[in-house]
Order: sequence, then structure tokens, then C-alpha cells
Amino acid sequence: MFEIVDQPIDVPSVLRSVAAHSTGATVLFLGTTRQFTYGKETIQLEYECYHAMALQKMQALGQRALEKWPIEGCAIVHRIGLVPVGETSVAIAVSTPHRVAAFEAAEWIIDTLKREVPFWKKEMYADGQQEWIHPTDNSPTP
Amino acid sequence: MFEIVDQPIDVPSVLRSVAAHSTGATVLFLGTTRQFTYGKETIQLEYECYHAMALQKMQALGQRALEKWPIEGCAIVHRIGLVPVGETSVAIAVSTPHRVAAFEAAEWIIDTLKREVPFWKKEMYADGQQEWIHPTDNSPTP
Amino acid sequence: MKIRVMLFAVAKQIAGAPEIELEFAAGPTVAEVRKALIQLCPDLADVMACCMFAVNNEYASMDQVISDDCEVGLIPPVSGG
Amino acid sequence: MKIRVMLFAVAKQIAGAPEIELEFAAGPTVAEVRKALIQLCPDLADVMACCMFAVNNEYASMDQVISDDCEVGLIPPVSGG
Repeated sequence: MFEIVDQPIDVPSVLRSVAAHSTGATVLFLGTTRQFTYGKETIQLEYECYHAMALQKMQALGQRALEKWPIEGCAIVHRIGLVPVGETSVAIAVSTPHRVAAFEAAEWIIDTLKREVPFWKKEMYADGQQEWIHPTDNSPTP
Repeated sequence: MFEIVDQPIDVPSVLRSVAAHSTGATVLFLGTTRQFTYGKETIQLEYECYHAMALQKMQALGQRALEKWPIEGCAIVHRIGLVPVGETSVAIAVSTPHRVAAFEAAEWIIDTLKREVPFWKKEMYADGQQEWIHPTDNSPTP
Repeated sequence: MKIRVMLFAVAKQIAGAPEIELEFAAGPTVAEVRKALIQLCPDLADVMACCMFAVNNEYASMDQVISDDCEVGLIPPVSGG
Repeated sequence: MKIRVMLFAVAKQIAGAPEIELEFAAGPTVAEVRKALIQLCPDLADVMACCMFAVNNEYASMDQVISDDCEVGLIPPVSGG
């Protein structure tokens, strides 16, 4: 399952999409809108993407992960538009026979997605300020 | 949420229990009954536990994780009794402000649970054989 | 004094019972409980080679002394998750 | 030939448009598209210092030649997830 959605992500259906009888371990990562970042209060985030390229890169990430780990099921779903505090902007699920690969693959996918896949977020702060986030170094992000 | 249940694990409620506005990342681990292990076919697993000790150890794991990582929410739910192929025997969820800690903590909790917390599984194979699993070395398990 | 030892998984299966009651003149150490268990149920000897003991829900050392209000469990290698 | 460059996030905000059309005598390289974009919209110069270009949904090198059926995107540093 590789999808870009403009509504809340249906997490149970993401998990169902990676279920398989050959699976012993499933790791799900959820990125959610955090209220405070370095002391500044966020009301919501607004995500946009380069749709065709983002979807192709998400599918390519799944394929590259498959070449690195024995993956039974892989799902990447990213939400665009407004994502209020506490809601999920990205869900990544990986199922494998044994757990080490599931942890490694899920973490690799979110790390790589954050570096390579054309989504952008705009912080909409409590003080009314708005700001597109364009990280230019390896500053940590959730 | 630290629970031992004898019914299917309610994964959405596990995820809800670790949700918080201060959270930017949530990692969920699910251990599921795998159909084939080293070529042998499993029909189902049967789990038992030393209930009072297991629950106390699960809570202590949550506490130890809190001392190691900046955790906003932590849940460990283990199912006992019969767990058919494809169903979940354990769910671990960790939410943190940033994602590295969530991956590290979730993996540490499942690794430590598998070494220290008194649950046992009996493999019930397709050929009728049944076998309590008591790992005596560091053989990989899902 | 009586000490009841709770059994689990393959140990319970071998003993054919979920617990075994042992009688001691005074509060025994975990090592003494272990020895008495093997004398009463020699079939447990093999599996006990890799078992731990829990006293009041904590893993116990062999020289820990057990009083009559202690809960004692024989813990075969765990395999949860 | 005309090349349309799709803009996103802060680049779209600065340019005030989701795409910019450029005119070239022959198929330009990515570097030539970049130079033409800055000439047309000097306010983009700062952000373009750390932008990539995508051609047909793949990150492109500066010397890649663009034909008139290519889809070109200006990609500011990404911040999804």
C-alpha cells in the first residue's frame, strides 16, 4: 500500500495491508504533529507534495527495502493538507519473518523518506506565524 | 497500558493509550504467530505466563524504558492462551517527541521482554506434535 | 514450614501438577529448595539445569533465604513475545 | 521550445505561482533552466541555492538535457514525514 491521502490515515487498514501468515513481526511507525518544537507551539501543519514524483519515490522506497530485507509486507501512507496537533501525517508498516529486519527496514524507510521524497510541511504556529520547513542540514526532526 | 489478555489484542486501543500532543513519533511492534519456523508448519501457539510476576515485570520494563528515553507513552500488552497463525501475541507501543528514541525503546522493550518476562509458548505443529519452547541460547526468535 | 513452588510450561508438564509442596525444618535457601524439588521429582532434573527461581516475583539468587510468606516460582527459559 | 517548471512550498510562495514557463531556442540543460529561472525571478535566488531539480520524477544532475516532453520540478529541501 503506497498512498497519498488528504484525510486522516486509516491505521488499521495500513496494518491489515502488511499482514501475512509468513510474518512473525510487524513494525509500524507513525509520525504525528507535535505541539511543541524547540519551545514554539504549533497549532497544525500543512503538508504539500509533488504528487507524481512523491508516489513514485514511495513505491521505489518499498522496492529498495525489499532488496535489503526479507520483507513480507510494506506500506507507506502520507497525508497532505492540514494535519492538526496529535494527528498522523505519515504511517509506515513493515512485516517480516523475524523482528530485527522489521525494525531496521521501518527506520530506514522513514529516514530515507524524510531525506528524498518530495513532501513539504508548513508550520502554523500558535502566534500566527507560518513557515515552510526546508531543512538544510541534518537537524533532527521527528 | 500494561495488560495480559486472553482475547485478541485491541491494537487501536493500544495506540490510543500512547497518544499525546507532545508526541512526534510512535513506534508499534506486533509479534504474530508465524506459519513456518525453520521449515516446520505451525497451526497455533499456546502461551502461558506467571501472571503476577509477568505483569510486574512488564510494568518494570516500562519504568526502565522511561529512565533511558524521553518517553511520552508506553504500552505493553501480551496475549495468553491459543494464538492462531496470523494473530498477534504481543503489542508494544512507544511514543516520543523524536523518532530515534521511539525505535530504540520499542526494540529494547521487546528484546528484554523476550529474555526476562515469564511467558512461555507451546508450538502446536501441523503434524500434531506439540512442544514447549525454552530457548537456551541466543537463537533468533521473531 | 511448607514452601509451595509454582511450576510452568515444560516443568508443569513433566511434574504433572501446577505446584509442588515441600517441607523444611527452617527457612531454606533457593539452592535447598532446588535440591528438594529434584529429590521429590527426579524427572525435573534435566530442565532445572537451565531454570531460574523467582521469589516474590523477582529472580532470586541461589543463596537467597525463603520465609513462609514467600511466593516461589520455578522459571524455565522464557519464550514470550 | 517552452519548458514549464513546477514550483513547491517556499519557492511557490516566493514566486507567487505554482509554475513558471521558460522559453529556450533548443533543449536546455538543467543548469540553463536554473539560470533562466533566477533571471526571471531573482527573488528565488536564495532558496535555489539549496534546491534540487527533478526531471520526469527523478532527481537530475545539472548537465542533464531537457527535451520538450520532460516534466521539470524545482525541489526545495524536503520536510515530509
